[in-house]
Amino acid sequence: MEPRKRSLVALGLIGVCAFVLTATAASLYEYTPEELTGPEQPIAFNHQIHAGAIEDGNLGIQCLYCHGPASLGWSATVPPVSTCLGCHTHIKSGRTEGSAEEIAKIHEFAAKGDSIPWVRIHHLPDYVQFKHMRHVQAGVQCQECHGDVQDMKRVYLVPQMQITKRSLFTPSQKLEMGWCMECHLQRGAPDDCAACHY
Amino acid sequence: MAAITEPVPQTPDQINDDILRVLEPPTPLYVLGVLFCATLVGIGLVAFLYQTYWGMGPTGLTHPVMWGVYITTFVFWVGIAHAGTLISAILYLFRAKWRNAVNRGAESMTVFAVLIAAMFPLIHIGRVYKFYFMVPYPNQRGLWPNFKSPLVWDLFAINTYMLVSIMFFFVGLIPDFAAARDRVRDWRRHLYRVLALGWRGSSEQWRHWSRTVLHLSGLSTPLVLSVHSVVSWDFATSLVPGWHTTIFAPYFVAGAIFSGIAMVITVLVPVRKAFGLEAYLRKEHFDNMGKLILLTSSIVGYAYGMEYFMAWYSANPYEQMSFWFRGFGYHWTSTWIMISCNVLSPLPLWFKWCRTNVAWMWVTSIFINIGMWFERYVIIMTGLSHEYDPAAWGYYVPSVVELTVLVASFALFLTMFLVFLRLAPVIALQEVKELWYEARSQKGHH
Amino acid sequence: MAQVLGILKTPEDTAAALRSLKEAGFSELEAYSPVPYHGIEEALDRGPSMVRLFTLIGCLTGVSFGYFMQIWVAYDWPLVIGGKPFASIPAYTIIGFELNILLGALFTVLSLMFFGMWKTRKGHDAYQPGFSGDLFGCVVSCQGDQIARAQDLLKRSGCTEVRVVES
Amino acid sequence: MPEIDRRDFLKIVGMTAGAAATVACKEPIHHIIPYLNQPEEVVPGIATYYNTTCRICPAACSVRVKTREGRPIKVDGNPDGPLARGHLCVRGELGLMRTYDHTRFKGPMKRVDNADGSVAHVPVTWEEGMTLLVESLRANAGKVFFLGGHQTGTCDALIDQALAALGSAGQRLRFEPYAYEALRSADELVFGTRAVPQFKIGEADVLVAFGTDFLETWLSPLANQISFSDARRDGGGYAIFVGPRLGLSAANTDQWLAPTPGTEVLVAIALASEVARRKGTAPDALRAVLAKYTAASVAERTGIAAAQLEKIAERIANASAPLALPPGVEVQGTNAARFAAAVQILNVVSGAVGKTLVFGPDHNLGELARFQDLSELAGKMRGGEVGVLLVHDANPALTAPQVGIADAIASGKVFTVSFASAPDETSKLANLILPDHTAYESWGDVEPVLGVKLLQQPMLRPLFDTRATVELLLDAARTLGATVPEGNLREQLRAAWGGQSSFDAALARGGSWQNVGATSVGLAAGAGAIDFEPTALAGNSADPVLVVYPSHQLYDGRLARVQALQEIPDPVTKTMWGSYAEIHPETATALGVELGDVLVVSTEGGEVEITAYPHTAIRPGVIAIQVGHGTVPRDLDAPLSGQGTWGREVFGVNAFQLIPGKLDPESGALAWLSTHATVKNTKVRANVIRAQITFDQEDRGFGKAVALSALPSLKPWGAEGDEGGHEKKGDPEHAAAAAWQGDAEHLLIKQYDPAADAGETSPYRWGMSIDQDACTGCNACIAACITENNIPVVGPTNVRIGREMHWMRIERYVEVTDENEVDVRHTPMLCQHCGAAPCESVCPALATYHSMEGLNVMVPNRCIGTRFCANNCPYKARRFNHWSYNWYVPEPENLSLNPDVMVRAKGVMEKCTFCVQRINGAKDVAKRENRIVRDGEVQVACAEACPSHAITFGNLRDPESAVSKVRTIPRAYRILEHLYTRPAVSYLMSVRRVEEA
Repeated sequence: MEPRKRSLVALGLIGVCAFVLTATAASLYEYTPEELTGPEQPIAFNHQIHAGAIEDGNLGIQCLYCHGPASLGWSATVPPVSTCLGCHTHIKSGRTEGSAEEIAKIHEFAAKGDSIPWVRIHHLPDYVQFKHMRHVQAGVQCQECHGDVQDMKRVYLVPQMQITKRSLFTPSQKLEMGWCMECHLQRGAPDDCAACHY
Repeated sequence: MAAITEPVPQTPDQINDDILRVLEPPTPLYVLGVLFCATLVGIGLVAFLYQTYWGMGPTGLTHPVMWGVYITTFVFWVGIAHAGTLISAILYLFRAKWRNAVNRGAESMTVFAVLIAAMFPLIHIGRVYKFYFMVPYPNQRGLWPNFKSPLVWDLFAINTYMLVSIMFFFVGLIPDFAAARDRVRDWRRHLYRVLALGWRGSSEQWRHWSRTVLHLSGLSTPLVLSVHSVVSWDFATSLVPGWHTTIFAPYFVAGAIFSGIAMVITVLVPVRKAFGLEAYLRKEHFDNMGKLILLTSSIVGYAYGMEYFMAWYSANPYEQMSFWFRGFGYHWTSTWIMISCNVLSPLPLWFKWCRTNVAWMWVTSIFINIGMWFERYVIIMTGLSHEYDPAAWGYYVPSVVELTVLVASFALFLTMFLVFLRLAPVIALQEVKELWYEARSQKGHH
Repeated sequence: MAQVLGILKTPEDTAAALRSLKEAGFSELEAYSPVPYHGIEEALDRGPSMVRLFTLIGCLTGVSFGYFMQIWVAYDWPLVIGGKPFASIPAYTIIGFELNILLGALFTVLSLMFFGMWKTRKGHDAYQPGFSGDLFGCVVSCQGDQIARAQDLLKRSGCTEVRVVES
Repeated sequence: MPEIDRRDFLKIVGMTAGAAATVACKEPIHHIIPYLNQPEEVVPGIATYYNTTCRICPAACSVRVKTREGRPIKVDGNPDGPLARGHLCVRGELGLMRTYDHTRFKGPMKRVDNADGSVAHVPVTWEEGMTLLVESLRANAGKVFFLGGHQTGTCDALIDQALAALGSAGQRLRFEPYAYEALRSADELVFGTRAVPQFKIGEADVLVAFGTDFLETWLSPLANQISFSDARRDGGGYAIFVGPRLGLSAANTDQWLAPTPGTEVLVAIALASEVARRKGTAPDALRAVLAKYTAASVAERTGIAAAQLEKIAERIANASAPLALPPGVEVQGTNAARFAAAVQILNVVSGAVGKTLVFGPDHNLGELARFQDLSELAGKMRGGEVGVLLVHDANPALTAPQVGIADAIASGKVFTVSFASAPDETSKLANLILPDHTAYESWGDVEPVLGVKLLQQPMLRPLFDTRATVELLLDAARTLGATVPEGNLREQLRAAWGGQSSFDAALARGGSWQNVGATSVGLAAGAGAIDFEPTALAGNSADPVLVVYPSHQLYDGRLARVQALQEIPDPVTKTMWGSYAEIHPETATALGVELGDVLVVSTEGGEVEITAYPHTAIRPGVIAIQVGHGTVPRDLDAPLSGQGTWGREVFGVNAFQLIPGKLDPESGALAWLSTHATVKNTKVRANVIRAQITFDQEDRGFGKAVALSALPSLKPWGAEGDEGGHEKKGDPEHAAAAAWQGDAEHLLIKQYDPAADAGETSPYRWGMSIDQDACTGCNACIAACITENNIPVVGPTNVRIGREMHWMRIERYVEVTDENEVDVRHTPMLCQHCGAAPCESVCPALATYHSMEGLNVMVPNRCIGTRFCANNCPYKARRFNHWSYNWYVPEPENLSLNPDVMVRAKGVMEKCTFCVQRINGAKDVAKRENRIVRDGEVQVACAEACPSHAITFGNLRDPESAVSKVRTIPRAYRILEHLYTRPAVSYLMSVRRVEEA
């Protein structure tokens, strides 16, 4: 082979290797919360202020105060507008800038009689039957799946990649089956298909 | 062999000329033929996409007949795929020298047929876009296929067969690609240069090559017998009356060889005529293939008889009902087409005149092809129509979509074969030459 | 190093030429032929091909991997299937067999590629296109005065043409 | 399955546009729509149950409705209720689909007559609609007529009040096609009262039904079925059916007499005579008439041998609690009242009165109109005596075409207002359509039986812009200046039910009920003078007799819009989507008719084109057609696109139009059985849509039976010397003989323990047992399964080639027997959850496997659709999604889907899961309480619905569970067990109550 050809081939090989390495690295990259933000919501609800630690000057409201059905029913649910108004009838403005406008939006929705069209973050396919109450009753903390929502200004799906034992070290993403199964196996939860798929 | 008065090639170079002539620029008729077949393939593709979009609704499949034309056609093409390996591997091991002329054509058919066959299970499944659930690859779900399932056996058998026959085919082609490389002067030279993999015909290369061919033959021989056995176990391991029999593996293998040889004849007769290859595809080849057809036809006919006998003799009411239905029920025509084509139509081949009459052989081979398709159709469809539960009996009528895909599979086969004719020598050059030198040296001795 | 090429018409002549060269003490011999010919191989006497060893390795790898994969998978996520044991060895024979064949064939072809193609990729300066047609070639690699001797021997062996190719 | 997003419904409570997915460049954005104000009792994801009343037929059973997030998704019997006892019939199970019907009226409409003569209905606002109504009422004061359905209780009274306020007091008919006029007149003739008494089927040890469809529509069919199964538990009871057709009720009796059609009355009176002679119980007044009709004297005319009648009479005479059921509509001729009187006389002489026939807690049908009244109404309409016709919950254009109401409306003399909530034949003619809520959307109460008052409460907010008719009439009256009670219907009901607290208590319970004491009745004075001579049938006596009979599933056609009911196979013919001309094969041969031939059947009433369906469950010389079919397509005026092609087709024919309008002079009832019909074969072939192509089980041991006399000697499965009916191992002689007869029973059966087929540590192995003797084949289980498991309707084109999706089917096998013994066996067939399941080992993707709890689990989302499992299932219990059936489910029908069960996509297999969602739900509860699931805590949908208690479900690992116990009784057997599939479902043999020779 001519030297020129040889160097071309070498360059090509280096390029391919670089691409593969970059792709692998990118897929394994762990984001920091600062880099992440979820979709824009109809009301800029700030979980940090409501659920953040009291020591940090936040309100420290328990998750189940608003998402109560998580311990009783299948879905954790977004609270009804009436729950918001429970406090915000009196609290018309908060500490952060623009909070008064956002709180006013709740009242607008309530006055119109409309529900708030929140954008969904955690979405499971239809063929998975996920029951919140079983998990809450088993003592799984909300944060184990949802991440530290109490520190989030705007909720996002916390990226989490897991190397699972069962699948020959193929990583699984959050809310994928391998991700669920890893925890199920560690805790001795059912590994029966019909526990979730029916 | 006195009856054979066909021309005999004079020099090895003439062999090159004769056979590589096929690779010359195509005639308009050839182009038209390829276009016609390709159009049919396109129509079949549209039918398949339509079916993929809507689900299996457009097919005629229903409860309880869940397998129909697609699986029939799958088994048919797997059967066709058997001739090539049989001729190239088994007859190679048995040193049946007459095979050399037909083996390239037969091997190419094997490869194309097995490629088409491998498509049919995918066309057939309800969610083709999820076919990878069958494949054992590490995945985040931690799920694996079911290795106890005959369908996974099938997946492995068919793919192994496909890969091994492609390798066998390709290894055999390497010296011929080199010959073509040294002869062809147009753009294809570059193609052949790559495909010949630097083949020079040095004795060192021939040494390894001969050993490789021997080993591939050795590996292919049990493989070819196993593949159709595994396909037959798709049926035999189930408990459907009419499927659940121990005779299925040998019965299917014999049927596969039967249909494979028939397809070789069906395809090579026109090629022989069109390209003037009478000197290479000689009457003794047809004579020998005729004998193979007789043998396998007898085995198949025996199996038919034995199925009915066992149904009667076992006194199993389900089997009895199933076979009664097969012979005289709703789809009786299919059964009788199968019997007349596969058992009756080859009977004249007991006479040498028929075996050495190319036209006769060709017509017989077409009957056999039809008969063997119907054999699989009868087994699948009648077995499923009348199973255990009388309340769940039902009928099956193939739909237009299914028949379109069936026709398209034949068109695809022809397309591939026609393209292959122009790209690679249809008769194995080096093997024919080997024969020539052998014949020459024998002449020299006497 | 130069290569002396003799072109012949028949495999018998080629084998004879090679034998005579060998008797004359030439060791770096090579022959080109359009067909494999036993006599040539015998004359060169190179022993059996390494391909056979790789076939064996491939087959053994295939069959053991086949069984291992199936049994491991059965216990990786144990599910009862049709009332059978998790690992049903008889049912696994088929895939074990198929992988045996597949890897055996793959190793065979790969070893052909290695021994037949890669290792012999050089030193074909004397190659003639006719060797894929009806010509046979007999090549002697030698130096100096041996060249003339080889030419002489080849001519005597019935070569229609004898050439020296410098490499 | 990604196509339909069930989970989104969950979160969207009360709103319809949930999955409003805006397609972004990558993934669709899913919205969560929370409640505005969350109702206190609702926890999303947890079902809430309410009691209400099913109002499909006049039987009005108390039901319990399961609601999720404000949508009712499943109806079952109210376990505390007086009639249903926790069970429900096939109609009731699917009654919700009338509410979710997407082709219902979306709001008020008025009729527009186009210039070209065509008629269309255009939407109007409620203001305009009300104005039109009020104007017409004002203009026709005193000439308002209200044509309604069966109605009792508060709503009934309120309608009367509104009519009175409009000056048209009493101008009202409560019309039902099955109105029991003959029975009421017969009671008047025999007992001097028009009451419809209680027939205590459950206490009768010998039951004689005279063409009575007591399991289909007659009086309270659900209660009848429950008590019928009570009477026949463990081989008890004996039933005889007299009538031309072996219908669903007849198929569950033990003996079938098919006298010459029209002479059934003679059988009744001759039986009375023979019983009276044996027991010496003939009242003096009846002595003369009874002496006239003996078994011998009627033998020739009825075609029933005297000896046979005497044998039956003997049986009745010896019975401790015999009961004869008065004729159903299919044998109701021009002598209907006298025929019913003959049956009541049989009850008198056999001693049933006061014992199994009890007056006092009567069926509350008293105000129901006679058919004659409807004819008179039509006359009045033609005569201009009616100005405004208000039609509510009645469809005379379909069910009474003879009287000409449709013509009268069409003549334009009468301003017709329809309150139908969905399009029907009558609303198609109406000038104004003011749609009512459906029963599950509205308040109401009903008193089906004296003393039983049931409340009806809305289960969901009205889906469309509809208004309660009662409120609307009161409003109209108020607008016209009349004084009517103030307040909405709920307030009216609260007042009528005695104030808030008793109203709330009744709501929680479903109503209030107390026992009404029996009253004694005596023989009426004129009873001896009744003439029992049968009347001749019209038409050419060489022609077959026309028998028109009620539909089990579609009732009178009011349920024809419920596609799931159209798709459930008829229990007798196993046909779907349409009606057929049923004839006996002998008659068919005589007429030169084959299966699928299109016949023209005509009488003086009318003419229909109908497909022939020969089968043996019918008397030769008879042609039978079911009513309820041939109704208007679901899309009335405006065809909706994308609903599949069957939305606009008519299935079957309206058999009502074949009935000539002859009346029974005594009772004013329509004479259903009154004529021969001429049959012409057009030789055109049509498709017969049927689920089963043969009723012969080829001795394959699917439906097994044991003679009553052999029952005591029957050994349980696996016992020493087990012979009777079970496998006959080690008997080569029998094996050889059986083999030559094609009998499957000689095949070897290996013993096994089904409870072993589960994980070693699992406390559960779920299993089921089905009592074929109790199973009537009524299809309630299938209907329950459909609603519970989101089973799609696939439509007639797919069903015709066998693609129905039902997870269970009822196989009907008819055994050829001597005499007229009835041996019809109903074998419910579903996934057997085999311990060694053939389906599992063939699946390449592991989409089906055996769970640690012994379930044969199907994971549709793992399925790739090779369909090998369905091929390899000997029970054929697996169903394949050939299309994306649920893509075609339109709003708001998708709201009826059960969110606990996934909606399957195209290309995947599905099958019975043993209601794994319910098992998991019960385990959730048990787990919280740290115990295992108790027996009876989890009930599969089919077992829950079954009115005959034929299905037992439970844990086989628990030796004390009901299912473990029932499996070991001698009648238990397993189907196809010689295949060694180790099924978890066992069957109990049906019992042939015959005297063995």
